[in-house]
Amino acid sequence: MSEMSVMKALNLAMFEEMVADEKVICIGEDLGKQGGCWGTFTGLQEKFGENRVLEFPILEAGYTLFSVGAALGGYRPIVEFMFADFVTLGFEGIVDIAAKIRFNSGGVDSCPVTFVLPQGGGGKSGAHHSQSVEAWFANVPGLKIVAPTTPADIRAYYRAAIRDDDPTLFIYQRATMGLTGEVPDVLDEVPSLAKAGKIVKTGADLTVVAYHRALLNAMAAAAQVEEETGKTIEIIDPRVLIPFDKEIVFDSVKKTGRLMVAHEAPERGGFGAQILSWVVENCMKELKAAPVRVAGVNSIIPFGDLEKYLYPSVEDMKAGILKALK
Amino acid sequence: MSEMSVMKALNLAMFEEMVADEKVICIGEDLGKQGGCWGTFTGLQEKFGENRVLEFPILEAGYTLFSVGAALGGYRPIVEFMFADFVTLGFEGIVDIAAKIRFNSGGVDSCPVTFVLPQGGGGKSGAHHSQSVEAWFANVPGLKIVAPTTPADIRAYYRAAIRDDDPTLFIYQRATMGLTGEVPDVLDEVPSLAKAGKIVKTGADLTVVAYHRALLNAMAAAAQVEEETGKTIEIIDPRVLIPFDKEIVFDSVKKTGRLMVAHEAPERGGFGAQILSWVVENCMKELKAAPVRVAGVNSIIPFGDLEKYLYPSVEDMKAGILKALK
Amino acid sequence: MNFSNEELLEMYSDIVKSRVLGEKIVEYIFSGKIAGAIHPCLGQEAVSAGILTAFKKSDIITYGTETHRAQTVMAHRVGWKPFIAELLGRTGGCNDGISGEYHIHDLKNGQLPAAGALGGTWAEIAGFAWALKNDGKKRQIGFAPYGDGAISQGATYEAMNIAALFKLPILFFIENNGIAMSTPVENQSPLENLADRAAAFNMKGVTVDGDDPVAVAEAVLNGMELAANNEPNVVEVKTMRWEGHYVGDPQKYRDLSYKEDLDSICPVVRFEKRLIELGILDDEIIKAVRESQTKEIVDGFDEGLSQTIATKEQVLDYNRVYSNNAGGEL
Amino acid sequence: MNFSNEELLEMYSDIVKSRVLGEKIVEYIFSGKIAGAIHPCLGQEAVSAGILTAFKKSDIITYGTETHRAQTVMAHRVGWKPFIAELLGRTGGCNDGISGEYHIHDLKNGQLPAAGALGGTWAEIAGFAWALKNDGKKRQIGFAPYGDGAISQGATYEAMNIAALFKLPILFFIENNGIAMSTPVENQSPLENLADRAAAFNMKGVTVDGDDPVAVAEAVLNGMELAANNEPNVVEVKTMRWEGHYVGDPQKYRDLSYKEDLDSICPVVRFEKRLIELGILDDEIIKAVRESQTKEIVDGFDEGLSQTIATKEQVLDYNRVYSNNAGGEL
Ligand SMILES: Cc1ncc(C[n+]2csc(CCOP(=O)(O)OP(=O)(O)O)c2C)c(N)n1
Ligand SMILES: Cc1ncc(C[n+]2csc(CCOP(=O)(O)OP(=O)(O)O)c2C)c(N)n1
Ligand SMILES: [Mg+2]
Ligand SMILES: [Mg+2]
Repeated sequence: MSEMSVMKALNLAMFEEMVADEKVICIGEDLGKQGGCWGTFTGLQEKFGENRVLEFPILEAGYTLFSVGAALGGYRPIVEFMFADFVTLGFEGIVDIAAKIRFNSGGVDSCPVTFVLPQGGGGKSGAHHSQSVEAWFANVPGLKIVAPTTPADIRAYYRAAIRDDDPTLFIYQRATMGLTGEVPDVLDEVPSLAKAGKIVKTGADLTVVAYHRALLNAMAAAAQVEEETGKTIEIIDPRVLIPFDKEIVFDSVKKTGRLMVAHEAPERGGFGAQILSWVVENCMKELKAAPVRVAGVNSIIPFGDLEKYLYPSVEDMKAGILKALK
Repeated sequence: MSEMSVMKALNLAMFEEMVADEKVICIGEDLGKQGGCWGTFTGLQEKFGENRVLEFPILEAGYTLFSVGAALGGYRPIVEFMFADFVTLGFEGIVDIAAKIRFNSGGVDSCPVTFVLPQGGGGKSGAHHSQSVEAWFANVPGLKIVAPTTPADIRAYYRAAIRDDDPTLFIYQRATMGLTGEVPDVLDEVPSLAKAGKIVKTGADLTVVAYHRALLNAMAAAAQVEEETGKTIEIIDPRVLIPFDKEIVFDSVKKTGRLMVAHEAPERGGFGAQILSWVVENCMKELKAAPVRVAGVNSIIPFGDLEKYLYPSVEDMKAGILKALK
Repeated sequence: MNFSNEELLEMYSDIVKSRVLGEKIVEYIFSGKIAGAIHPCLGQEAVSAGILTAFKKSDIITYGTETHRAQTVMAHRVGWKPFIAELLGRTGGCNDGISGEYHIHDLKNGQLPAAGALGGTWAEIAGFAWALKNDGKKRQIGFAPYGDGAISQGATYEAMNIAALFKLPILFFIENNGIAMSTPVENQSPLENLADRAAAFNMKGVTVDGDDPVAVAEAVLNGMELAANNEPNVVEVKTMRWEGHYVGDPQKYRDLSYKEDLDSICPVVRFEKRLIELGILDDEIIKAVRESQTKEIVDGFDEGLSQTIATKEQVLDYNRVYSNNAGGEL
Repeated sequence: MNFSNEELLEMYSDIVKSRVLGEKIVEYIFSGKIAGAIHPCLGQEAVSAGILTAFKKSDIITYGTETHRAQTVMAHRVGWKPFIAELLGRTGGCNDGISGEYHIHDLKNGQLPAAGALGGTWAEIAGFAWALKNDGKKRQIGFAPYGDGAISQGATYEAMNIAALFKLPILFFIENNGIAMSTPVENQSPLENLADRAAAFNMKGVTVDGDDPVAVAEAVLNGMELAANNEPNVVEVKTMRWEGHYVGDPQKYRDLSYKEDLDSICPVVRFEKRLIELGILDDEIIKAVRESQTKEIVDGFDEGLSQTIATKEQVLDYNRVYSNNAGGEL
């Protein structure tokens, strides 16, 4: 075990997979001497060479499509969008091309590309550098969406995403880049993307499902509420959104009878609605109260410190928990 | 009143708005002599000239962005994507640019562009010509999504979308292009996009919310179930998805105690989850059973007749209604 | 002209085959046996014949897509019967008749996935060409064709930029038939010769007569050779679309007077005359070629039509969508 | 050189102003008074000075965005105080300090919306230029600048294609500082002169020394004149970025030996020498200009910092997002 930041965990995961499989390549902007805009590629080009860490011009549409071609040619590309927001430019390559490769090949050719999307607030850089994008892709069959939070999970699930033979969006929260945590020195087994849900904390009175910064805020809020009310709250980090680990959530809700879902993306049309729907469809009888969503404001993200008004705070989480407990 | 097809209603709406406001312009491929791929632009360039019906090269990204610039220059562009699927290429222009114009201008400049998206199955043209796209945009604040079904509603709400000062996706189902219905000769008032829900049919035992082809199939299925069971089903066509007319749905569910939501887009991550969530959050006490969603299969759309296996049929709707009634 | 008489005769055979295939597609669509809007190649047969000749003559292996009018090249790649069956939506198709001609895909035969949405495949093929080069596969290249309309898409420039920067073995091929759906090429691009775009990427570009299969074959062979030496380049061929955009298109947007004397612009007739002048072809061979090509294609259609259509279970097969159990339910 | 002594002195004043603004931005970022990653213009001051000179000298009205290093031009458009306040996130900013410098937008002053995502604004400005032309507004044009990196995006070619086809009054301006974040221009484009891309659209393109404000001004004036005659065209200026991509960037990816003798490559020093040679400038004026420009900018920062920051209510104002009550809840 060693203490490690999210940034280092991202770097380690790529390093390990590049060692394990020489077909793993990296594609994106400024991946060479700069080691990527976030430093997460530090040392990789030096170690593995320019033919494994490919520095591209600023043409996200082009290199998204390029990555699919390279995948068909036997490679396993990791494609970084510097900010998740810029995936708008890769939308055709991901949604129309990558997601449909396997189907149109009759199940013969897979498309093992990992699209890396550093997303969300915290950088104070406004409307084009702070969005959360998971729901934009959640209605596109053929894709998988991986969204871990802690350094250890990031390391493990990033490796899992790279290894997975299907096109996968690996989404992490940029604001938590400096978050540290214990990470095992060796990962005994790279996990499957199936059944990836994790009970972060057990509890009896409410099930909270949250990821990324919303998970951290929900944990802080839950601690306060437990302290103040004596109720206990079960917190689940799904870690993977598609395929979603429904059973772990259903089991928990069947126990607690209550649900709160939280994420940083805007509430309307967010992935929380899908989680809530699954729970209601399957645990209606056990639900003691209406489930609650806590999410971002349905608005555009302002520049600078003002962004804080858009994202759900610890207080918002607390209010949501109290509402769900009613 | 006259009997009119969806195709003619689309044409009429544009014609009327182009007469009413000389700043309304059309942008897209093959809009000139061909009158658009679907014939919906027939006669418009002849009548209004090449400076109001602009025929573009095949560069969806470019003309999406162009339309925003023209809007800032005082125009009110209608932008057709030949197939809704191709909006992947306009994603940046719509999501990053159009949706954020007003906010970043401090609420000064609007962006009155209507993006027209003929979507869904029926054309048998496979994976890139048959998708339903509303959920891809539902988590993007700043956009409105209009999705009427009948010729009369298409005429009225297309006009409303064009008139609306904000960027609006006008989505219709390509397979229903030939659907006919009574359309008033003169539209006394162009409706607002707010509170657009319509009770297509009243009933006491179940509320069905559906749009596009799913609405037509749900209506057919409801008739069968009513016949067979003696129960009555209330059917609501939201007509506009954002802003969603929640009250009309809540009122209905509070009366019937049951809900089914249906659309043609894949179930997972579809807009139905959002509708279901709103209802559960607000009508939990009144719900007598778990709400049900009936939607497209979470898979890729095959070519030719095989596409039928992907979309919810009348039988699927019937099964859903019976389940919701349990 | 560097082609032997045998090669010229095979080229002739291929141009006739393209013509017959085009005619049969029209026929089978009108009789309701083919679904979807298929784009006929009539008038553009010399392009496919030239490409096929180049592919056969060269030792360079190509991986690529085709334009949606180069069905003859698709069929050559994936096999005639699997191609026709796919076109007909039958289980004998190269993808069980499920993906369709729009999405023809058969990697082992060099057929990279065709896309219904225009604009993306050049960059996709660039990625594949990069893989070929990186694997040290000599004399294997990417073949990236598009029409005069499709190349308006921004990603095609991005693909050329990538190819030039990484010196990829790739041939960009522009089948300029003067029109995109209803839009004349003058309204797509402000260039006399579309191959001139190559200069914006410091690449070579040539434009040749696309109604002359020999000129097409020579240009493609040259382009393939350059590509095999990691010199990406552009070949444009100029031809003419006779039919509508899709079968049944009334073409109201277009002056149709050219239809009055198709023979005078027909690439098949023109090539016939040339080969007759050269003493390689006579009426008897003409008849025989037409008959044998027709038979092969009609037999293919008959065989295709005798096959089953995929079942619901085949269409909704989980393994067709995801590679492993971690996909979520269909 | 078609500039009067007064014009040259004003050009000098503008180059100094750009320098001071760049220095102050660095200073205020390090002292924590400016949020976000702002891109300093140090080394590229002649570009902004040249643009400003052209704008002031011509009777042609421009509507455009700026590159993210041309803060001086943004400030000139929207007004210095509103610009600085926006940069500082204060309510006196041109968008109440809510949109930020990344998204500066002030239509009435010709400032079209700046985008954080690179690639889209050229096509957006083309749409605006079309509106100008269609409205019969003579001598009004779109001004569309981008860096050497941003022009790799496919939509920039699409924009040029649109402009050429519709003969739009638009000047495409490439501020080539040799680098995009950490990527040298050679790894972005395989062209010696990026203006050569214009030929792919049958447009004129010129490349000039971007460290000479006079050359920049002349090229921009010419390009504006062409644009005003509905001849879209490209002007490239070559300059050099001194600082990192953003303030605080350690630039480990780059040979920093040029920093040892900045004076030898400094566009301000070079212009000073030239004007001294011409007898227009002396040490006294140099000092006076520097002082007055510094004062104006520092006063602007002081005034900005004295203003309030937008409230939650202002940020979450429904009317800032939607134009009418049909938007759904925030
Ligand atoms: C992204 C996208 N936009 C539009 C279309 C519709 N479309 C299909 S073919 C075509 C015309 C293509 O013209 P060209 O490239 O010249 O090929 P041709 O049909 O002439 O062979 C169009 C507009 C599409 N398939 N994809
Ligand atoms: C779509 C998109 N991709 C990447 C970025 C990140 N980014 C911001 S500026 C920049 C470099 C731009 O280089 P250039 O155009 O040469 O301008 P310069 O910074 O040199 O002035 C990059 C990669 C972005 N903002 N948008
Ligand atoms: Mg064409
Ligand atoms: Mg640069």
